[in-house]
Amino acid sequence: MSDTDVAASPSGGMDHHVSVDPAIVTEPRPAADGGPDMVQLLTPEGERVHHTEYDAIIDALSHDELRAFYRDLVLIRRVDQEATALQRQGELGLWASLLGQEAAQIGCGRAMRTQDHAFPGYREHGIAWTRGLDPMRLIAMYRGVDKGAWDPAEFGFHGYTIVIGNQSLIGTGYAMGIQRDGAVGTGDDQRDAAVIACMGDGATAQGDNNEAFVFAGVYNSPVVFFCQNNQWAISEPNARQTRAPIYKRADGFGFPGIRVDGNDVLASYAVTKTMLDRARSGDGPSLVEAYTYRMAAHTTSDDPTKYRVSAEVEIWKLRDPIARYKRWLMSEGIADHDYFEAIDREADELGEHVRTATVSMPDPDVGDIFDQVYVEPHQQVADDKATFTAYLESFEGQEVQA
Amino acid sequence: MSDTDVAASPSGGMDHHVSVDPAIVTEPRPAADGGPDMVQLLTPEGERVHHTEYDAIIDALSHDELRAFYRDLVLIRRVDQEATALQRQGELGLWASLLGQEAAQIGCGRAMRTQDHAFPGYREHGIAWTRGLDPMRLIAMYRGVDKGAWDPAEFGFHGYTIVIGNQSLIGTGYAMGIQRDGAVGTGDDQRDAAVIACMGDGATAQGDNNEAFVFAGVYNSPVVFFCQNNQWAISEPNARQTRAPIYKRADGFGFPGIRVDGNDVLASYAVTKTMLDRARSGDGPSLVEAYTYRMAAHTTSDDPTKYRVSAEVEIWKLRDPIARYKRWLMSEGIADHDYFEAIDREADELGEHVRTATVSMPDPDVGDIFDQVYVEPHQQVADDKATFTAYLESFEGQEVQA
Amino acid sequence: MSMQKTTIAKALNTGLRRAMERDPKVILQGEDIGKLGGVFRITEHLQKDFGEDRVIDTPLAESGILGTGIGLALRGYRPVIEIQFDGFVYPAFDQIVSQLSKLHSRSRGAVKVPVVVRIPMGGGIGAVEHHSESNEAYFAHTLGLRVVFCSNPEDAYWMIQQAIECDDPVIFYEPKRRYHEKGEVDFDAPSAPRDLFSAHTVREGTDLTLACWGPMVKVCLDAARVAAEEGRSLEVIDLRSVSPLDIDAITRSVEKTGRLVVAQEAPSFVSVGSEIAALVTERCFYSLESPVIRVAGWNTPYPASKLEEHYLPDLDRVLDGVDRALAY
Amino acid sequence: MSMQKTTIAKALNTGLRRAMERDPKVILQGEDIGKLGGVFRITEHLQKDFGEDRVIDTPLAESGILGTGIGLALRGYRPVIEIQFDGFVYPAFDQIVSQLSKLHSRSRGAVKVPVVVRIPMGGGIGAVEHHSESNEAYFAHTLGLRVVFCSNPEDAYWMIQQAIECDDPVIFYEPKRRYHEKGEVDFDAPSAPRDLFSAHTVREGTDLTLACWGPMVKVCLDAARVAAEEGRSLEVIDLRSVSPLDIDAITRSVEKTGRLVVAQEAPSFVSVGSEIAALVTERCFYSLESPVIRVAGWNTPYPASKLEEHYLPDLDRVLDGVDRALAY
Ligand SMILES: Cc1ncc(C[n+]2csc(CCOP(=O)(O)OP(=O)(O)O)c2C)c(N)n1
Ligand SMILES: Cc1ncc(C[n+]2csc(CCOP(=O)(O)OP(=O)(O)O)c2C)c(N)n1
Ligand SMILES: [Mg+2]
Ligand SMILES: [Mg+2]
Repeated sequence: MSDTDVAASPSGGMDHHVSVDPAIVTEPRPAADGGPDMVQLLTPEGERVHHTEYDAIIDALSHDELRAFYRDLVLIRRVDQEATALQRQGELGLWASLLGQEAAQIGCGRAMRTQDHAFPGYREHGIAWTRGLDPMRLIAMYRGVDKGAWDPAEFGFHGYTIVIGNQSLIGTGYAMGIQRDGAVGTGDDQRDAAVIACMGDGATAQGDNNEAFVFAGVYNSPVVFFCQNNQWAISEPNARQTRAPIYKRADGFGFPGIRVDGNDVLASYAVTKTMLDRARSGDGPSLVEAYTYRMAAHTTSDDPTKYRVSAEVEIWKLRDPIARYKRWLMSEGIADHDYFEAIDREADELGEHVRTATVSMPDPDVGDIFDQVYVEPHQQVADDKATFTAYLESFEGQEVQA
Repeated sequence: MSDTDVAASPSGGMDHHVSVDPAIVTEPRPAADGGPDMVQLLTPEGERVHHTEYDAIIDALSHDELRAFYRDLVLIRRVDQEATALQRQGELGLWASLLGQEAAQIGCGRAMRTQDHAFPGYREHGIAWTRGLDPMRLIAMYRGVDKGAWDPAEFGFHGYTIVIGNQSLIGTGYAMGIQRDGAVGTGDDQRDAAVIACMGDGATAQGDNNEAFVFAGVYNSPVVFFCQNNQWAISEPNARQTRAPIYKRADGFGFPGIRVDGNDVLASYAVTKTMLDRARSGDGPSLVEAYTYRMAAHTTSDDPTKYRVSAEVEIWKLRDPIARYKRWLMSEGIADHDYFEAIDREADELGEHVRTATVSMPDPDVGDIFDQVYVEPHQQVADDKATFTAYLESFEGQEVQA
Repeated sequence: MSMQKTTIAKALNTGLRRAMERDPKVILQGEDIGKLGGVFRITEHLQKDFGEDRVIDTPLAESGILGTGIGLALRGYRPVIEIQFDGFVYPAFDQIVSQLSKLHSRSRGAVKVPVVVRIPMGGGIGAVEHHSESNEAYFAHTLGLRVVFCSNPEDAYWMIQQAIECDDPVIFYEPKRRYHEKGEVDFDAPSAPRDLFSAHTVREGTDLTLACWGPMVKVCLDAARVAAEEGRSLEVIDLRSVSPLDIDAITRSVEKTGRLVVAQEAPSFVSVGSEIAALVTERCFYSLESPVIRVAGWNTPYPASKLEEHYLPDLDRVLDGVDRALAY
Repeated sequence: MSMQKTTIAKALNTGLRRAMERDPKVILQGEDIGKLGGVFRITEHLQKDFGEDRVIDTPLAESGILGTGIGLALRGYRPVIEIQFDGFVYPAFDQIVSQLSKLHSRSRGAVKVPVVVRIPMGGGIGAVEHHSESNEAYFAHTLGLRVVFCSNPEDAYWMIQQAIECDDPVIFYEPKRRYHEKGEVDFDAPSAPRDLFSAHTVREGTDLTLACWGPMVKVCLDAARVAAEEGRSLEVIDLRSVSPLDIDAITRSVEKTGRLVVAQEAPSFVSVGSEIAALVTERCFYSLESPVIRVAGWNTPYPASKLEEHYLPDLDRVLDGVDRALAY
């Protein structure tokens, strides 16, 4: 991801080379956010849209569970806001915001079972949250303390992956392992497992992702490719990455593709759950395109005013994932004012915690450079460590030059 | 390609792990050779199948042109047979036979215009032939005299490409160049140009080919992806390379895919011509899947008895591209016995020429190792050449040691 | 414009512009190089001025960028490709090694592939993983390619134009942590001050030779200045090209000084530094008073950014290398 | 079985079989490794005996093979991947360099990726392009990987098993032109005769050290025999592992002989030979009586097969290198 924007000179937002479809700018139409094929269970106004295939899944959720979705959405957004602010204060090297994509990720993550495994990119803070990973682990990576050093086995959530496309193949291989472990199609809910492999819209162009489709298709592996189409790959719109809608890619690889409203937590949950169930029961891979929007800059280094108009962002604000869900919870009487206030307080506390935990995070040990490069000893690394240690010792007691 | 089969111990063809679909073996059904979507203009029995879209293209061909197709088919098959024999005699290092794929290639190649460019793999001897490339240039490569050193600009036929997938992207880039030259959609038949990018069925799994689909789609470039599905990628059948029929891959990248009977020269010609016209006129890329069969081993190093049954080969013999075309030419009175005999004589002469030209081909100069590594001088290559020259001179007059 | 103080970033931008003005066949390809002007703004305004056909925002697929770039070159274009960061060139490795580097010799000279691959390289900017690598060893080992580094605005301005004019494929490294360092450039000079593939002695000295390239040139010049205060005269050579390697320039200096320290950001193991050590020892066996000392990134993956100051060879480590060489 | 004369190919096949029998997590992936047994038949009969789940014919996509192999390793498997020929590993380069080599350190030890990548390497078999390369320099420069070569049946049998048991990723090179050379293997020995990463002195001598690996070991042994007839005593070291490099073994020998020739098929420029020359010169500066001489493939792409005899270092070129070293 772009983590440097050194020459960025904010151009004020609106110059002559804007790329947004003028039709969208002048006249916001609800259908324009994904077309007729998009599964939407909750309109931007917070009204439930009924769907024969998915209603039962939503109906099966308890009010506690439905409220918990809300809590997830709000808390992860708060973490994201704090991290963005901390980066601006120089406490983080970089941050990739998930603003606007909370529903896609929380819906997806909550559809997973304990034994499932997610293979994220670098923006999957919401999925990480649902897997029980302390957000401070993500922040540690973006602070430059480590490279994302949690144990994937502990969380069913693998390391953040920066090189676009790599994780889809790795996730597919993991799913091949699940098959070999006999953990597919047994009917045992505690045993059958599946993989979520994440990618962005831009990432669909990368060879690795298409090879992942090939392998998953050929081996009928239990993997759900979860593509968050946030409309942009840094400065490039979808049209620069694919000529056809993303969800249509799957068919030619022999498995189903489906587009879901990524700003609708219920739809994201129901569709992902359906596809995960399918995978676990042995029916193979699928591609879920969560149609959403990157409300923030690509990363804290990016300056989106260079390439997109604020009118586009304004339209998507009307489709905010949290606002619509809150409206629905209220209108259904599932949560009330007190509940929302309690969550806001929890968010404040979490934000406070993130701030203090970040600034008090200890720096890593220089030994980290050399240790764990290999499992077993390696002569050249050992030699370098010895050289470096001796070099450091040579300064002891004396002031560092220059 | 596999050019070594050092441990090959022919197992006699039929062992317990054969992979062919038993249904195909026991009961050959015409439909099994490509399904209802396959465009076929000539049945294996040599009967014309009428097709509203393509009849006009065939009707526009003169008898001379139709006879020339036959000549192409027979002559390139003869070159192929001679090369295979020469390899067995130790005159070539390797040969990749096109046996069975003549119609796919001749149809494709003859659909091209002078200004079009083909980007082949390593088995496109038929296309090379239609571009006027002396088959001895191909043989020189497989003899190890050079690496395929013809000038692509002279023939509109680029170098043989061994690393699977590489040429599709290069061909797509070339097509992007055609666009920038303003040689698309002008309506000028001498100017508008397109690219043929070749791939095998196995090659469709490779990331590069899928990226080529992405780029060609996004830029609407004038390239026809010509996939010869000869059912096998060395020992692996289609099912190991893709879960869906190959021609269906295109749709998800935003352009049309079509399956054609690759053993039917008329169909291959008509479909490729349609797609090339489309590309030249600015309507963008397409994927043609020529459904055919690799009648020979993968290369002269391969032993197909290890992985496929001869019954399968027998079925495909009944679909021979030359036999059916000959039958049709005869039944239509387009060519007679004398014509066929004359072609056979020409084939004999060509075969004789290939044999003598091969054995009398001069060995390359050692300078070839160093020359033309770079266009401009390079210190380290120059140093090596000087060292080697001095080394060689040190032996002059004395007998070589050991 | 005449003599002007400018940054490496701006010099590159101007150099690209000049090349595009001069030759309509020069086109740019890369991720986000259009409206955004690239994540480092090296191509800023060029799409606006030269159009989308010549400044091409590509899909997110590096093999695709390289492969189509090669195809464009075969059609007569001169593509200049931007790889967004050093660590993202690997998906294109196959096209570079199997095609770009070999097409000219494969065709026995029938085709040329004058593609320039621009790679912002190296560490020191506090980035996340894959954004701080020095991977020149891979490309230097790949014969058929040329590999150069600019280290200052003047070279940046001229070298990018020379690379574009070169008929061979060139891997063009830009030291990203130096993008905003300034220097004088005579934009109106009639021609480049030096050959693209020759080393440049940027400071003369007599006691020891420091060979370096890209971002390490500044570090070595600083080290030489500090050493001078201690009475040591170091000669600093900016290699500029690591393939071809201007071995004669290095040898001449070592014949004079008797000692050589090579400083690079890349890990030392099987690196350009190894090659220089091997070649110089072969050629100056009797004049070397100490073995060639390599000061390099450690033989580990590039660490998390909080540790990069301990990973990158800095002034102190270069001086330590100088001490070690002089101790013989 | 006990002591048996066998080929490298058969020894590898048996070694793979043993590893698969011992550990059900060992699985094989590659193109055509199933019914065909691989184009070199190294995996012959293994799919029949261990099933399609453990001997996996993969789609034709090397990045896919590596990427899924890494995923399988994360799930607890020990994948052994066959790359069909040296020149086809590049599409997988990104997965190898960005993931395979770095996952263990990235996760600070939380994950291990014990993947073995088998690559039939080198020239001499009269093949077409891309089938004769020696690309170990790329992987040796990639810290986080281990890179080993077998050169004889005994090592082939044991080293493949040791590589599979190793918890780090291992690039396992097999000298394809030696697949059918024979040697004695004690299939019943209780354990491997030597550590996977240690060099092996295959001939003792006093006048000069020859360091080599893979296919060059035989050439060097032959050269030492011829030299002996002329009264020159050469010590031959089969390095076996080029990362890590058993530098102590080489240094010990050079301290004794005073001279070193490194022989490799790969081009010399920025290669393992360069590293050995650099390291040995650093460590044996006062005992070296001549610079380290490298006898290597020329610094060009591998030529058309009719020319390969002039490209590959043969006995005469090794002896020429010996002469040059002894002339100092
Ligand atoms: C192989 C590779 N090339 C380039 C990059 C630089 N980069 C980081 S993020 C990004 C855009 C990704 O867009 P998308 O896949 O849509 O994901 P998003 O950032 O929108 O979530 C690019 C080009 C990279 N990380 N990896
Ligand atoms: C990148 C790469 N991997 C592996 C190979 C080895 N190889 C050569 S041909 C081949 C099978 C190709 O099958 P397909 O694409 O169907 O073409 P066909 O040979 O059937 O014409 C393989 C695996 C190669 N040439 N390139
Ligand atoms: Mg995106
Ligand atoms: Mg095939």
